[in-house]
Amino acid sequence: MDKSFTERRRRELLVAASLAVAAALVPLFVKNPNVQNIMILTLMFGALSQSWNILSGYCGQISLGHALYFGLGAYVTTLLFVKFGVLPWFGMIAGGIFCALIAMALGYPCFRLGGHYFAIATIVIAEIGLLLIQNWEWAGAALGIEMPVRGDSWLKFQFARSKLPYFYFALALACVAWFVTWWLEDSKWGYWWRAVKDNPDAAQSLGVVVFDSKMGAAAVSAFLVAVGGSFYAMYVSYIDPGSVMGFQFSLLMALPAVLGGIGTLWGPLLGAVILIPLTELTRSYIGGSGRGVDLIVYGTLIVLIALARPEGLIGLFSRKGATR
Amino acid sequence: MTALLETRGVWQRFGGLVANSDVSISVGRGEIVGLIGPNGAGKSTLFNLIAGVLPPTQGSIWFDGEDVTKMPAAERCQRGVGRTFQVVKSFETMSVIDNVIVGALVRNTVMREARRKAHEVLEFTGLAARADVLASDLVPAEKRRLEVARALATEPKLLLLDEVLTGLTPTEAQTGVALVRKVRETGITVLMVEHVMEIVMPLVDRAIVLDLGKVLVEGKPADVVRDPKVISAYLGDRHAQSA
Amino acid sequence: QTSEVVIGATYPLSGSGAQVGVDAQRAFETAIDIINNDQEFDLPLAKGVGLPGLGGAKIRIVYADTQGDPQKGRAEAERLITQEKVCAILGSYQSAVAVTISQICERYQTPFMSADNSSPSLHRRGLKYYFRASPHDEMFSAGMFDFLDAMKKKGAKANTLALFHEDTIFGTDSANAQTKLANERGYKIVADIKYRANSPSLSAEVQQLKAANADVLMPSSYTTDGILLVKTMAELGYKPNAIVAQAAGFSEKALYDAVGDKLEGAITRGSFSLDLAAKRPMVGKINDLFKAKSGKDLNDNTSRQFMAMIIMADAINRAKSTDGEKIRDALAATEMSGEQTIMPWKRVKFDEMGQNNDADPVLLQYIGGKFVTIFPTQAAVADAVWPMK
Amino acid sequence: MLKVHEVTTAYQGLVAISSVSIDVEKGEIVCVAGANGAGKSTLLKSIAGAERPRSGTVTFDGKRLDGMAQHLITATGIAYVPENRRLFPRLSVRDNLRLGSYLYRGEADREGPLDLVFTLFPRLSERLEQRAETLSGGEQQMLAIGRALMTRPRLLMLDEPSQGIMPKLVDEIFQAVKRIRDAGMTVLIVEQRMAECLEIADRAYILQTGRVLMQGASAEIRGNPDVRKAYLGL
Amino acid sequence: MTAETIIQSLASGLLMGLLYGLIAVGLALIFGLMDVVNFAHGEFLMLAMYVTFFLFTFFAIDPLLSAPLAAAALFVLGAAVYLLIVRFAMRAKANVGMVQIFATFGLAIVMRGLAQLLFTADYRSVPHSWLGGKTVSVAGIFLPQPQLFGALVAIAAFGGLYFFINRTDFGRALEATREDPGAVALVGIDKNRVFALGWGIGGALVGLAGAIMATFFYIYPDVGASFALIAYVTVALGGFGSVFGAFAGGIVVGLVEATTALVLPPSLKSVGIYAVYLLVVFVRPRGLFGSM
Ligand SMILES: Nc1ncnc2c1ncn2[C@@H]1O[C@H](COP(=O)(O)OP(=O)(O)OP(=O)(O)O)[C@@H](O)[C@H]1O
Ligand SMILES: Nc1ncnc2c1ncn2[C@@H]1O[C@H](COP(=O)(O)OP(=O)(O)OP(=O)(O)O)[C@@H](O)[C@H]1O
Ligand SMILES: [Mg+2]
Ligand SMILES: [Mg+2]
Repeated sequence: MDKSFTERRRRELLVAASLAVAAALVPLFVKNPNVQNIMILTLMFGALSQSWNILSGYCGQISLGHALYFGLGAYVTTLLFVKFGVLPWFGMIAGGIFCALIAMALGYPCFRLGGHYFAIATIVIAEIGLLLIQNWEWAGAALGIEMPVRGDSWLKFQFARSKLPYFYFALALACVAWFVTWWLEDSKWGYWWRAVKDNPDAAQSLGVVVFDSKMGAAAVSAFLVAVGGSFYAMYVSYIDPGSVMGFQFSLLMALPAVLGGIGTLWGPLLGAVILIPLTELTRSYIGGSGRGVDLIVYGTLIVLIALARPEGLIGLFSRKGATR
Repeated sequence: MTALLETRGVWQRFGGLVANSDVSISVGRGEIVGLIGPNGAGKSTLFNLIAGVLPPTQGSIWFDGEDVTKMPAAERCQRGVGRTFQVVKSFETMSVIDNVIVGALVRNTVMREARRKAHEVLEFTGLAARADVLASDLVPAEKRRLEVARALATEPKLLLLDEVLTGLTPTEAQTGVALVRKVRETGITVLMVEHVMEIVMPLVDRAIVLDLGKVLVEGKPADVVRDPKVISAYLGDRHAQSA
Repeated sequence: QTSEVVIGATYPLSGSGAQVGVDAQRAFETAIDIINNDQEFDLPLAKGVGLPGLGGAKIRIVYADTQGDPQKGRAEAERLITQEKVCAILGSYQSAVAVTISQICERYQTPFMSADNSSPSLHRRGLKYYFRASPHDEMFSAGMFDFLDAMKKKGAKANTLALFHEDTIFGTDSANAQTKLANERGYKIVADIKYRANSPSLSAEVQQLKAANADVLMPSSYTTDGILLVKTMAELGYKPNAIVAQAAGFSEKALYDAVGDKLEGAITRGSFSLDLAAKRPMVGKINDLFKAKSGKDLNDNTSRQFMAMIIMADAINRAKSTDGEKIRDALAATEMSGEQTIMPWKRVKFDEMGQNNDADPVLLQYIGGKFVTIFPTQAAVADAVWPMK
Repeated sequence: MLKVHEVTTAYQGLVAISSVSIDVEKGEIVCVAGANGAGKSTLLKSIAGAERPRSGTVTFDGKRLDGMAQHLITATGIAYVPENRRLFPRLSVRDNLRLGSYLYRGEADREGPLDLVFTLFPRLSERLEQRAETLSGGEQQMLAIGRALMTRPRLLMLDEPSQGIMPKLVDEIFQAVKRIRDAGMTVLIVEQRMAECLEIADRAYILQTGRVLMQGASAEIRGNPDVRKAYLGL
Repeated sequence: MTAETIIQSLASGLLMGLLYGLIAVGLALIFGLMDVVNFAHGEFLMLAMYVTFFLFTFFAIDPLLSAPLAAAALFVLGAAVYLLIVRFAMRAKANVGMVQIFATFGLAIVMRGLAQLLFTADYRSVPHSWLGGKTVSVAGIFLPQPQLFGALVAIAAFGGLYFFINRTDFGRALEATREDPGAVALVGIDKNRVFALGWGIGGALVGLAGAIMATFFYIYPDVGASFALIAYVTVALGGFGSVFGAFAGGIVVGLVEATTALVLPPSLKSVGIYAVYLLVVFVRPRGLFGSM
């Protein structure tokens, strides 16, 4: 039955696997820590954007407050470790589950809202989260919290100089996010989400439980983003409210998906691969002038990409990909 | 055996406007029933009430021996109410096959099954050749056919068709009529709204005429078209002559 | 022999802290000018060209933009160390960014000197490669309370305090230190107002200050909020008895350009005072050099940035190497007298945590359009006007 | 009055009509018919400027229309009622109609066309404050035609106006079309209900898979046995 | 807490609220009435403040007099941004809103960079304007003149916009274009002209706001960020599609902000605003007066 479809799915999986293997080999040849850092960030943002894409791209609920889950993931992991000695591996799972629950609790009232009302609600909820943590002494308030650094350890996922463990973790995270998307794309949920996005009334008449769909998407999305936040906390080993929960972060999470192709399987990764090196390189190589030239270059490129390919850069590869 | 669908004294008000007033109809299993009436008589509104888009202001709706008045739309679909929208609501960014798969998922939890079912329905409705086209690229007549295909994919007991055979040449309309007959042969009950008498009358077992939100007349198609009330409210003089 | 020694500087060069970062660039350039060229100052390395310890090698500085983000600061520090091969890093204005930069420096055994971060927690983390020549908030606050004690002794009215601080690390640390000192020394805090940095409006906050009507208003704010605070106070008819500010915005020219007329008599703590030029002419000359580049006088931040570069260069020179560990040891052995700086400090000598405890702050009062030093007595050139006009 | 010469229009490379030529003279009612997907709507879109022809020319009163922006074509006096109506769903009936007269908004006389609309479709005058999206299907069709008439067109182009209209009203609409013509307008109409349409039309074209299959006076077309079989279902 | 404190809070809150309204009114047009997202709204405000600042510094034109000039400059900017950027962003087949967000987000970054390049990162302000620093005091309640004047301008701007949208054909055309930009050509409307004009007017209104802000606020390349979020919340709280809503939204935001600071630490005062927004939309999903 429908051979071409099964074949395409298999091909996607194959391409992804080859890309993952190729990516895994890169750091064996590229040893420059700065480049490795850029690769780690690219993978991290690719994974985050892929997760954001599940709720906002597939299910059509545009969230501009995902920094909340990122920040909470980072905070849960760090606090559990610093205050209770819980290993980050468990903290990560705890953060993910916590955020999935929060996402559903927030979804309960918020999913009644449409369009911009929803988007702005997500922004202000994330801002409230930020302000509360910023004023919460026990959690470090504005001072943030530093992960005590005690030498290399897999158990604590801490490595002083080597970036390889972080790289492979980020790669794994990106692969998981991609695979989850791929898997869900051809599942009941995937179809439900896209139906809800395109036309909720019609979806309902076809037996789609719109509310449950949104809740499911929010939970998966928040879980993965929270894991990303945990990773960030371990990688940078210092977090403060502004740098993990700021509004800018929510935008940065959405940006790769939008530029690459929102609601597509490959868009977020493609967007991240182009955008993150661009961000880092413009800042590193022209930001030092202190005259704002890096901002001008970076901003102009965003505008140009958004306008040249409003459906996303994925459109350069296939028409089908752009519209799926 | 009880009727498949029954509305009991259903009212629907929009502010001051009464779109349905005290509508009680029943549709038996295996019937094809035509719901006709002037523009704005409240036919689509009644469909919305049956499908669960809105709760009626008053009255109750019974489906398959159960009071479904308060049941949400998605659940009614699971119970076996399939419907099309007069103003088509395709999933525009999805392909035709994906549109139908959404419907097929109601009864098929395994993806492969759902996909197979969707292909089957596309064959049945003659859309197979357009399976991989984006819904937004369909012309209106095809979109209406897609509405039917999606609803059929949910394997309904009752199919509500809201003007799906409009905009067809007489020849094409005959294909549509044949399709509806085939649908009934598979055991599905049909309640359809249609304004083209040449299509409706030969097709339906029974016709219900709504006017100003009320049931005006109900009966055999041949009788209904001769009813002077129907002629003056709905059919107009030309049909009076031909009837 | 190396002919060039590369030092990194990590600052916000875009975003809301950009102005400080850009001014810092001018301060470092001034310092490098003095080091790399033969100049007649009684500063280490001024005379002669370059670093004699390294065969006259000249210093080159590489700037990196942190955008005020800890993660970016960290990445930039690592890039500077591994790619630009800097042998030391100076930074970084925001304390949060200093946290991550100093971590990276620790990992790469590269000395990091906080030029202008004042959070006391920074040097207490057991880092080997962390140094700070200038005072931290507790020292600054202690200086402010010493001054208040002295005023009280003279019979001035200074019993009740109103704290007004932003919700960042800087504001929180400053307020914590002030609260502690006030309790220890018997002052009453009648208002402790924590506000959100860069708020669009401060009316509600000012109203509470006005209602509290403390003897001394103690703001810890950056320039933006400082301007808005003073304007809002004027609009709501609140004239405090005295202002004793935790520098930051209150040592910036921009603030006085905007609202100087409303600040006659305001007092701020500082680590720098142009009055020193009278005693130490070099200070005036260096200020002229800086002014030629930036169009501004040296202030609290730029003077500390300038000194950070001098101290770091001096250590590298003594280490006779660009090896991180050797520089660190040289820094740890630093012993520079106050006269060899442009600051009112007693001397530069780091404790085992890398903090210089002999960097005494001063208190300055804004009078007749400029700052005059009013405390401590040995540095003062005038008596404090109290209450302010 | 309207001359369509050898027009070819394609969607993403797929040719929908190729080398179609038709003429409409002032004061005529011209009917275009054909099976689903024959290209009838595409023809109207190409004239109205909603799609840009790949080749060929469209002239209206000697003025070239092809390549002109759609709103300017409307301003030359062509009103187009598309298949999907394109009302402004959340605006009231009144506002939808008023927008029809946007082109001559400075002028005092905006009532003339409105009277015509209300005479043709009295139902609309009862629904003035209702949002267009809540109108029944038939009411929406009336509003779409009404809005087009408000632009005071010289040529009115209707794409399947009888779709979703009750039988009694279908006749009324066709009668209205006749009256619209009698009020001095020219009408180009695409219809599936050829029988009714040919009754009022002066001439007709039949399209098949993007080409003109047949053209002629209404009576002539109606008499053609192939047409009777394929399109009139007789 | 004395009665005076409360009254002063309410008065300050009301004035500040009207000022938020003035900042939001341009956004209410672009975002609320045209349903086009402009993420560079804060940067428009920043630019207007710089225009006012430079006119004051170099030509000694008081902000009150230069307000029309700032409005004109921003009119041109608004129209240009539509014609050069947003128009193309709207061509996206799906997710138009997101594409607009990021095109204008990119624009915002460019504008900040340009401001830093051209005007430097220094903090500026207009020190001695006619109204700056002046205040009216009634029975111990202080009402700053810049805010008072801003409140008047806000009321006038809202009145003007209300009339413009609800009583003119252009207003109706604007609504129709938002509903279905593809369909307005059917009645002879050029959607690009309507939108460009709408953006221009939206820009001009921000220009007015910027001129007044310049009399009492500091100016630097990132200043817009402080106001952008409040402006979005104001428009959404009032409800999209309603001019009156944005007006009411501004007042509510101002009052809530001022009163929150009476009960919570001032650093949490925006939590009050956000909470009120959430409460309102949970009860009324279209904001206070929204139609869309
Ligand atoms: N949401 C609503 N708000 C207000 N009035 C409504 C709403 N929905 C429908 N109506 C009105 O209710 C009446 C019945 O509408 P309905 O769509 O049911 O008619 P219909 O019988 O399907 O007509 P048609 O054959 O033209 O489709 C109409 O007058 C319509 O304007
Ligand atoms: N937007 C579109 N994108 C792609 N193809 C299209 C589009 N619109 C129409 N087509 C194709 O162009 C051809 C002609 O379509 P058109 O709508 O002109 O036919 P029609 O004669 O009006 O049919 P109908 O009777 O269904 O209205 C069809 O094959 C159709 O598939
Ligand atoms: Mg209907
Ligand atoms: Mg057609």
